[in-house]
Amino acid sequence: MKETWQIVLAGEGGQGLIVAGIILAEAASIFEGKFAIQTQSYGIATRGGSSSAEVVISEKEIIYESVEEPDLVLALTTDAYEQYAGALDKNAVLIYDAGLVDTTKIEKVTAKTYGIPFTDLARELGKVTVANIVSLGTIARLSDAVKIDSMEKAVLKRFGGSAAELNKKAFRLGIEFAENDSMQ
Amino acid sequence: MAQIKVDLKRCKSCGICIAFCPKNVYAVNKEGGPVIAQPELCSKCNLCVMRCPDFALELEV
Amino acid sequence: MSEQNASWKEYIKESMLPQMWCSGCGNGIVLGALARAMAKLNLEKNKVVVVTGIGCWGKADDYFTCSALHGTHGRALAFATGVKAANPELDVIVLMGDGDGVTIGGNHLIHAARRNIDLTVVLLNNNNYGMTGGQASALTPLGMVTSTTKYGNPERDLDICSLVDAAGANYVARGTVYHVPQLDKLISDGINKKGFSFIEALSPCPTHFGRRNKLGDAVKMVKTLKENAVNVNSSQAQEGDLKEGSFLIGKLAERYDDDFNTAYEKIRQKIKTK
Amino acid sequence: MNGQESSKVFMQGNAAIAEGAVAAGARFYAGYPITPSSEVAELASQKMLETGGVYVQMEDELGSIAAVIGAALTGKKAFTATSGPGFSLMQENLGVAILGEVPCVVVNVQRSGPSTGLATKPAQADVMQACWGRHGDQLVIVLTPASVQECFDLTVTAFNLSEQFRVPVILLADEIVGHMREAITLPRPEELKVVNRKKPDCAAEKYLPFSPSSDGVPPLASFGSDYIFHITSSMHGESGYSQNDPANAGEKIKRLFSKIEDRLDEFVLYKHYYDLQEDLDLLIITFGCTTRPARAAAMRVGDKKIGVLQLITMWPFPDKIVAQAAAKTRAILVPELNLGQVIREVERVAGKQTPVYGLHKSNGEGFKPSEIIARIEEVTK
Repeated sequence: MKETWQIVLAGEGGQGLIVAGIILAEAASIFEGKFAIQTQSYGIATRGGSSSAEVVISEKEIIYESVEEPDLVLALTTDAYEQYAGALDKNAVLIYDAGLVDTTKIEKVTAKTYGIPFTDLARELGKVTVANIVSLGTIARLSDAVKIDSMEKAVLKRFGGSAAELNKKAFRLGIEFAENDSMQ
Repeated sequence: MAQIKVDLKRCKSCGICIAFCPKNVYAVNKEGGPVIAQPELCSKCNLCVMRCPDFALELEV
Repeated sequence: MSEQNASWKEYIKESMLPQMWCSGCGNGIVLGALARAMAKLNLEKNKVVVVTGIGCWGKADDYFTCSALHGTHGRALAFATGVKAANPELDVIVLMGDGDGVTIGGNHLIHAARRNIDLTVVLLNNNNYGMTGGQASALTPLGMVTSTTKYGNPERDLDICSLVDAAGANYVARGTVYHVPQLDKLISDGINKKGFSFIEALSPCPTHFGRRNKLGDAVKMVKTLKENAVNVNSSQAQEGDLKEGSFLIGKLAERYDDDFNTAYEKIRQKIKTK
Repeated sequence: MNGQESSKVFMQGNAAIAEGAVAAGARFYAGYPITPSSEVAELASQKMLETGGVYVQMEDELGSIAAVIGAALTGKKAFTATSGPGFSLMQENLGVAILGEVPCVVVNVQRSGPSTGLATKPAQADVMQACWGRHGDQLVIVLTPASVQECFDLTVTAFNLSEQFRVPVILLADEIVGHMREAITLPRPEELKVVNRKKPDCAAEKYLPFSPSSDGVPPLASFGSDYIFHITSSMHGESGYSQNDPANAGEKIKRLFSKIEDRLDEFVLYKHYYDLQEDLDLLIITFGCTTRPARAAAMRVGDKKIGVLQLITMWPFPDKIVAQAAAKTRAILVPELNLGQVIREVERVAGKQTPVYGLHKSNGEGFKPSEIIARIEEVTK
């Protein structure tokens, strides 16, 4: 088990990356008692334009708040994929949206890579905006940064009430696809 | 008869009381301020008191 | 009348008299009108806050016996908004000149009217910046001479009452220092009215505006106000038969919309009952 | 929260500022939203309704600070939050609060400038403006948070100092700290030290709003109470009425300084991430968002004794603390997200015998530990 996880959720404004980052960090800090910090980078527009959330999760106090060498990257746009894919080492995990990302430009990727069509899956669930929650399921399954159980609690804390069922479904779907994908 | 008191320490001799008195109660002193020339004509309308910017007039009834 | 004379003195700090303004300046007349309005309404002195900005009229707070906040140029309404929003029990009376309230502070005026915050503004319009030497303001008419428009003002002035009406004030009125019994009433009605109340008081500045434009002395300037004023209820006003240079006086607009604090409390009640 | 225990919550720096304000007793907010401080306004708009307070969204920042001052004089604890462009607009009326001795809190979540600049990016270039931004001789208190916990804690402190000294207190945060999220501990109400302004106890007609008590701070009544009083932006005497007498003006301005400076030792806040008795190879002096990367850098450089001193009370500048620390190090490094503001103060205090090096960045990005390490290597060669 890694002591510290440095995670980047990258894509564009409107994809819910910052919310996903908050859920991830909250799962770690509130539901597991770890240390976690979430930071973000965003442009001037709420939708469109690059957007990313960074989450550092650790067993011990986090001194520097930002990601220096990512252990896990979620890329929801081609731009985000191209920014990180080539630079990650073989121990890192790269997860991208297989329905949105064009991977052809980056020839050599050494990280453990998983392509899952988060946005298409979300669309099938009836709401494209839950793609971020699908991806959280995948992240929970493919890393030990947080336990699946804590992440689910954090998802439901944020999206309770009428939205709970859909988000739970989205989360579970992300886990399921991660399992299938890792078995391939 | 109305008693009009003029506080000359406050009066700045603008002449408004004199000019707009409907009954010509006032005459002009040498500074341009009011002199109560015909108090018997005063109708106690109080307009001079109200229009005095300097709180220099008082009407005692 | 005599009873009133006795009680307006409660609101004027006589130890500060004579007041500081020039001979024939109308400020003192409006000051008296306001004090009589306060007396008529029997306002509790410790519940009144007079808020002023900068300018000749901005010094008016010195002469009242109630609490006062003398702020910065153009911002009196913003200070007053904080006072009233934080303590709705207070009667907050805002005194601004045309330079202060309309020119530098015009944006606050629009938004205070739109917000309909329960303040009473007595805006003294003497058509120029009196205190600093008679420069042009947003209420200096086109072509008039001031110390910054020596060859005539290239800009038009503003019908400030129409603007405040358009912005949604609950009460808008105009008076003059000649029509002083009416001015008393307009001010006391304004204080009494919940929501944003705005009274424009036309007043001579013989020292600067009058002298530069050869408008005569204070008496002549007050006469001009008398001659050009048309009561809003007169047949002349009803028929819209206004000569150039004349203007309407009286209550120009009235609404019954919720003031800011009432609207805010309604929202608070809504979330409480949820 | 169950009200019994202090609780751990995950929140943003800006949210912690709003929460801190409410915990300190703030019941009035007037503001104009601006990135990257808007979350403070958003949360305040909700919290004020819920706690019996009032939120007014003003037409601009000139009006925001004016409304805050007006509200503060009715006895409410009042605050506003902004960023560089809005902070510039507040300067004139901050002067009213200083001269009129009106307690209030102004939060500036700094962003990259000048002007509209990089509106969503961090900077620390408003330090000089926070300390010196008004015209005229004046003194304010400036506090700088470096973590979400400090955002909460120092907002409470800001209100406390403001109430104690009848002075506006500026919480000078930055985009990094304001937007960062982490878990913090919210104290139970009874654990929290809350200071309220001193009120007059004399007869109403005897009250002079600017007559100082022995601590140099005059008691402050509220509009609407039995006390009737004047507050003016003009120079004034103890009665609150304007006064032109030079002797009075000189005394008043001096008191505005001395009421705070005389007690600086009691409230100067800082953190040291080293043993103060130790002799250092290098002391890194940080504030706000430079603290964390500097600490990370200091930990990673193994072969040198490096200390990190985090300034929290930024103004009045903590001369004594910095001078003491400067005496026990071979050199000082001041990293800051500007081209050199705090370093000038450090140089002034450190004296000629201790070299002071800067590390300055003004491109809208925060420091990475690696950049600070590279500078450490350079200056300790």
